Formats: sequence, structure tokens, C-alpha cells
Amino acid sequence: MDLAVEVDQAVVLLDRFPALAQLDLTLPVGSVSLIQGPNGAGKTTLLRLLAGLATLDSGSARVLGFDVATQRRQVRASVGMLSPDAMLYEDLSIDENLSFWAALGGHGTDAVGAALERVAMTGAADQPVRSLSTGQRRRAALAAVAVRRPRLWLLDEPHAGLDQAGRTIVDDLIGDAIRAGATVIVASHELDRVRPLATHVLTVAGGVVHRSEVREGGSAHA
Amino acid sequence: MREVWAVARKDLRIEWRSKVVASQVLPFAVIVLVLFGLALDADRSTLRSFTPGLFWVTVLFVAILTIQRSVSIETASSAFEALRLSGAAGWKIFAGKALAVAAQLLAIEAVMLLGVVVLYRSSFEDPVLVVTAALAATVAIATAGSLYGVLAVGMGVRDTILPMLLLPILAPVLVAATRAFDDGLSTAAVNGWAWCSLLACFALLYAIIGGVAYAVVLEDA
Amino acid sequence: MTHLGYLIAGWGIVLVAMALYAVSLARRGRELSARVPAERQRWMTTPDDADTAGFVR
Amino acid sequence: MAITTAPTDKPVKLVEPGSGTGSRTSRMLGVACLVGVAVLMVFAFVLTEADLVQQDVVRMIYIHVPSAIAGYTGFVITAIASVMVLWKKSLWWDIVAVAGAEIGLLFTGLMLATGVIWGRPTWNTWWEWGDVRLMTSLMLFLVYVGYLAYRRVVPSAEVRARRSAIIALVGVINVPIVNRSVEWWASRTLHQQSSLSDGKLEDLTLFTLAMGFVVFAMIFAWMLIHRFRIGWLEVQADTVGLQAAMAERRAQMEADIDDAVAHPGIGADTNADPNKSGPDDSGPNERGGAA
Repeated sequence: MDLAVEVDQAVVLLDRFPALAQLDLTLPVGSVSLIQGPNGAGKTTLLRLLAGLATLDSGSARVLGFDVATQRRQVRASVGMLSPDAMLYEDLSIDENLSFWAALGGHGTDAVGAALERVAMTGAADQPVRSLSTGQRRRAALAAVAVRRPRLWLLDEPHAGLDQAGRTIVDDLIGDAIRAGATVIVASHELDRVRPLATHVLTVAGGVVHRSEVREGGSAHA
Repeated sequence: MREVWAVARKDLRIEWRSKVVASQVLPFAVIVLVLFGLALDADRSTLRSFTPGLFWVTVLFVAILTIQRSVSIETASSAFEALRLSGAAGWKIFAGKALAVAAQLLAIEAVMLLGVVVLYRSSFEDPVLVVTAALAATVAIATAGSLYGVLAVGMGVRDTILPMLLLPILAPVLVAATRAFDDGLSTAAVNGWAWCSLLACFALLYAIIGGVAYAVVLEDA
Repeated sequence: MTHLGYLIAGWGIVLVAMALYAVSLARRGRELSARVPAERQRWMTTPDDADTAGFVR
Repeated sequence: MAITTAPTDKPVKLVEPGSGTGSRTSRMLGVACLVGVAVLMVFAFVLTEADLVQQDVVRMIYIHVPSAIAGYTGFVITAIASVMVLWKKSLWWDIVAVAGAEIGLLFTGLMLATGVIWGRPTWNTWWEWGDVRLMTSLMLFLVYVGYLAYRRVVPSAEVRARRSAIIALVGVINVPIVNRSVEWWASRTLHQQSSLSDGKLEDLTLFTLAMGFVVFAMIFAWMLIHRFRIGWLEVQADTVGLQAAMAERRAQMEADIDDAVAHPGIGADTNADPNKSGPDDSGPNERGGAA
């Protein structure tokens, strides 16, 4: 089985604080993993490490076969990350934001319209991000991830701030990703939402994976 | 090249919408020119002979603010992380950012040139030289500034560290641009075109260094 | 001797500044070495564990 | 370069904690520095004659020129080390770089100070704006003040090493541009063209100046050795601190888990179920931190 994520004894320091303290993790391609754990457990840092946005202070990590320390550009180009910050320019419209990120990543702007439709934001496409509600920003940010067609989806609290319809959209997007052969990792407190989809459930605490569980009947097997 | 234009257009569009530079930095430039006029008395000949130096010192101050704005566009909504994730080459993002800064600085300089003609009674003896020198100096300032701007990203104190790092590096630009303007505005008899070539060398050097170094910084986590 | 004031000022500044810097180096070294176990105070050799000076990849 | 000859007592002898950064060799070097300064002062003030034109103030040369050479040497070391940081990606070279910059800054400052003091009686001015060497030194001085200030505000060691290396190299590349611009700007240099090569200096003066170079080189080496060791200790102290922090972090994990057991339904794991005790063997291979 091809591995999407191979992390071995990873230590990540945030200003001398070991956010990840010798964490080990392997996940196969096509899996949907739910990361749970208390605040400050290291969930976000783990996602950032897998996105190539954190300095690995010791240990090793490979994402989709690329080394996180030495092949950062390839790692970054193949993942899509939804972070608590929207990563959108406030003064630009959703459409302009998405078109910009698509152009910068070398993706066609034709995917923008489809992604906006997928998150049901077509009507608000021309509104500046500044005027959007939290939920609408979240949807726009999700669309920005979808436009990249990532091979590894890293979703940090994707349900936060979303209404019922929005949450269904997140689940649908995860389904889309799996069907396209991508791997999905979700860090969330909303366990009931993600659990039915998950093939792996990981409990992170104190900067290490404390426990992992492989579930039958996750969406990969559906 | 598509990415370069995308970044530059994005920054300029944000400026067009937010008008931060137009409504805050541009008036600041005019105020500084007026203050120099007040400080140096109404003795027009003194003012006129100091014009090139005053002009470029003001441009350096303005450049610090413009570069800080250019950086804060990216840091305000964690867009810098998204730039890192975009997979675009570092030098392309650098070129786009520097281009946008240069365009804004040139617009401000145009207004300031009008200002020194009106306020200081300067006259363009060699408009081609003035424009060429301004162009070369602005590219030099924008490239060096964009590099140092990104080096200050992620530092809590970037507003104070940026001038400390940038201004000593830009000292030769100040000298060269001032001398070139001395010739162009006929305030001193020097060979302005020689200074122009020094400015061009500086601009070229910093465009290359900036492109390489920006990629290194962007790679950093 | 002519220019004695200039000479005293120049030589004085140099000697005092170098002495002060040397003393500060010695004090910083003393403070730090108290916090680091002896086996890690080999300046030129790298201890075997991975988390030492170097982000060699 | 001094760093490669930095003394290590071989075979490695463990030192007492708190005993500082001195070693037998560096202590001998330190004593030699003190003796050297004393002898240099005897030669500079007693044995050598005053200059016909400059009179006694010429005795400034024995500290001014060696300071200049030491200052530039420091910055050359920083530049080379910065290249190595970017090339070899090694923190070892980063320690060398900061040592060179700090000492280079000290000696450049001393060169500027002695230059200003010497300039007053000889050139009749404290400061000469058009002097190329003076202005170039000043700019280099300011760049490295910025370099050291920058290093203080970057939290991550790796990021700090790489970015400050860029700043150091850009500063060095800037030197020829500054030089050129000042030279064109006002080529009214007051510095004498190298008095060494002209053979204008008397034998004993020349000998004393050479002695100044040797003494300053020894002082420079002593400072570089100690500053390097301080940088090394800082890295080691961080590593030691890290081990404690890691242990603390693992303890926090235990606490979190206990919490989850004590209050099922809140915190980490809402579905605290019986199979908590053992990881599923068929799952991906995980383990907590090393036991």
C-alpha cells in the first residue's frame, strides 16, 4: 500500500516549546483520518508539518513520497490546507481571490466557477471578503482548497462556524476528494460529524499520537 | 511571467480598493516636503539647491511605509502562508511584489516632482535624465525593500527592524539618485548619467539577489 | 609629548573597550557553562545525539 | 583562520560545569595578549620616535590600523561563514558567523573612534564626509549593527541562521557599491595612500606596527575562540532545555489521557470505549513518545 504520510520521531519546536514531541504516524493513500485531542495537543502543528509549513527540528517526515525537510516545494504544491485563518485578501472578492490562487499555483481559472458552485457561493462571488460572514469565509476558503485539486487535504476544524448546510458541504467535499484518489486528514472536535467518514481515528495528546484506531466501513471502503 | 503579473496586479488592485498608500503615504510625502520648506526658511535658493537630496530622503521614508504596507497585505490574513503553499517560484512572487511597490513609488514620486516644482521652484533642465534616474532608483529601492520586507516577516517587531536594516543598504542609492538629480535639475555640475548607470547596476544586482534570497526565505517554514 | 590628550583618549578607548568585551565574554561563558553538562562542552566535537548544532539535511 | 586552530584538549577532558569557556591553550593565549599589549605600549610610547610632521599623535597608528584590519577580518569571517550556512546548512557556521560579526563590530567601532580622534589634530576635522575608507567602514558598521539587532528578534535557530546569513552577504556585496559611490561623490580622500608600501615609515616604526598586528591578531583569536564557545554553549543549553521540555510535554500527555478517563465525554475522547487500553494491531504503526 502506498503511504501518503510517514512521520518518524518528529520534533517540531515552536519557540523552544516542543509542539510535536517525537511523533510517529503512517497513513495510507486514500485514507480519511480524524485527528482528535485536547487543545494544545499538537493537532494544528501536525497539519502544518504535513503541509511543509513547520520546521522539523529532528526526526523525519515524508508526504506523498516527498521529504518535508528537503523537498518542501513539492510537498507544498501537492497539499491543500484549510486553516483557521481564511488566507484570503479582505479587499478582493471571492472570485478574485480564488482566481489569483489558481493562477499562482498554475491551475486553470476554469476550476474556480465549479469550486464556488460546490460550496454554494456562486451568488456571492463578487462580494469582497471583508463583507462576508464567518461561515461564508469558511466556504470560500474551502473552495480555495478545492481549486488546487490537492492530493492531500489537511482540514483544520473545517466545521467550525458553519451552518448545517455548510457542514454537509464539507462532508461532500471530503467525499469528492476520496473519489478523486486523494488522502484526507481532518482535525476536528466535531467527532460525530467526521467519524462516519473516517478510516482512521487518531488521538493526539502531548505532542504525540497517543492512540490510533482503524475503522471498518470508512468512506474508503464504501 | 503570468504569476509575476498576477501578484503585481493583486497588490495594485488591493491598493486601488483600500487606498492606504494613496490616502496615508502620499499625503505624508507632501507634508515632509512642506516641512523641509518650513525648516529651511523661505530662502528659495537654498531650498532649490537642496532639492535633490530632500526629494530622495523623502522617497526613502515613503518607501519604508510602502514596503511595510506591501508586507502587511500578506501577513494580515496569513496570506503569506498561502503564498508558500501556492507552489509558485520565489523569484516570481518577489518580482510581482517589487513591481507593485515600484509602481506605487513612481506614482508618489510623480506627485512629489510636481510638488518640488511648485514649492521649491525647481526646473527640469534634463527631463530624460530625471525620469531615467527616478526609474532606476525606484527599481533599486523596490527590489532591496521587498527583500528586506520579507526578511522581517514573522518578526514581532518588523516595523522597527525594517528601517534599521534597509536604510544603510540604500545609502548609495540616495547618493547616486541625488547626484543624478543634481544634474537633471541643474543644481550642481556633475555627470548625471554616470550616476544613473550606478543606479542601474544597483537595481540589477538587487533584483538578482532579491530573487534568489526571496526563494530561500519562502522555503523556510 | 605632544597631543597627549588625543593619545590617551584613543589608546584608552581601545584598551578599555577590549578589556570590557573580554570580561563580558568570560562572564557569559561562565554563566552558560554552569547550565550545560560537562560532556556537552567539547567545542569541536559533535556529540552523537541528533539534536546538536546543525540542521544538516 | 583562528577557528580551525581553536584548541581542543585531546583526548577530550571533561570540564567542570561553571568553569567558563577557557581552556589551557586559551588561557596561555590570554596571558600572551596581556604581555603583548604591555610590550606594544613600551615600543609605541618609549622606543619609537615621534613623526616629523604629525609629531607624537602618529603613535595612534599602532592601534588604528590593526583595529581596521581586525574589524575587516571579522566581517570576512562572517561573510565566509554565512556562505557556509547557506551551503552546508550548518548551525556550526552560524556560530562562527555571529562571533565574527560581534568582534568585527567591536574593532570597526574602535577603528572609527581612533580615526575620529586621530583625524582632529592631523586633518583638522573629526569627520570627513568625502573620505572613502571612512564612509565605507561606517556603512559596514551600520549593516552589522542591523545584523546583530536582527538576530535578536528571530525565534527559530534555523530560520535565524539562514536569514541573517542573507543579510550579512547582502551587506558585504554592498561594500563595493558604497565604495564606488563615495569615491565619485567626493573624491577628496584624506587617507594617506598605504604608508606601508611606500617605505616611508622608519624601520622601528614599521616593526612596532607589525607588532601591533600580531598583538591584535592574538586578541582577536582569543575573543573569537571564546565567542565561538559561548555560541556553542547557547546551542547546547537550548538542547538541554529541550530535553526537559520534551519530558514535560510527555507528562502533559499522561495528564490529558487521565483527564479523558476520569471524565469520559469531555475533552479528548468522547467515545471512551473499552478498547482504549490497547492500540489496534492492524492499524498503522503508532506509538507514543519513547517510553
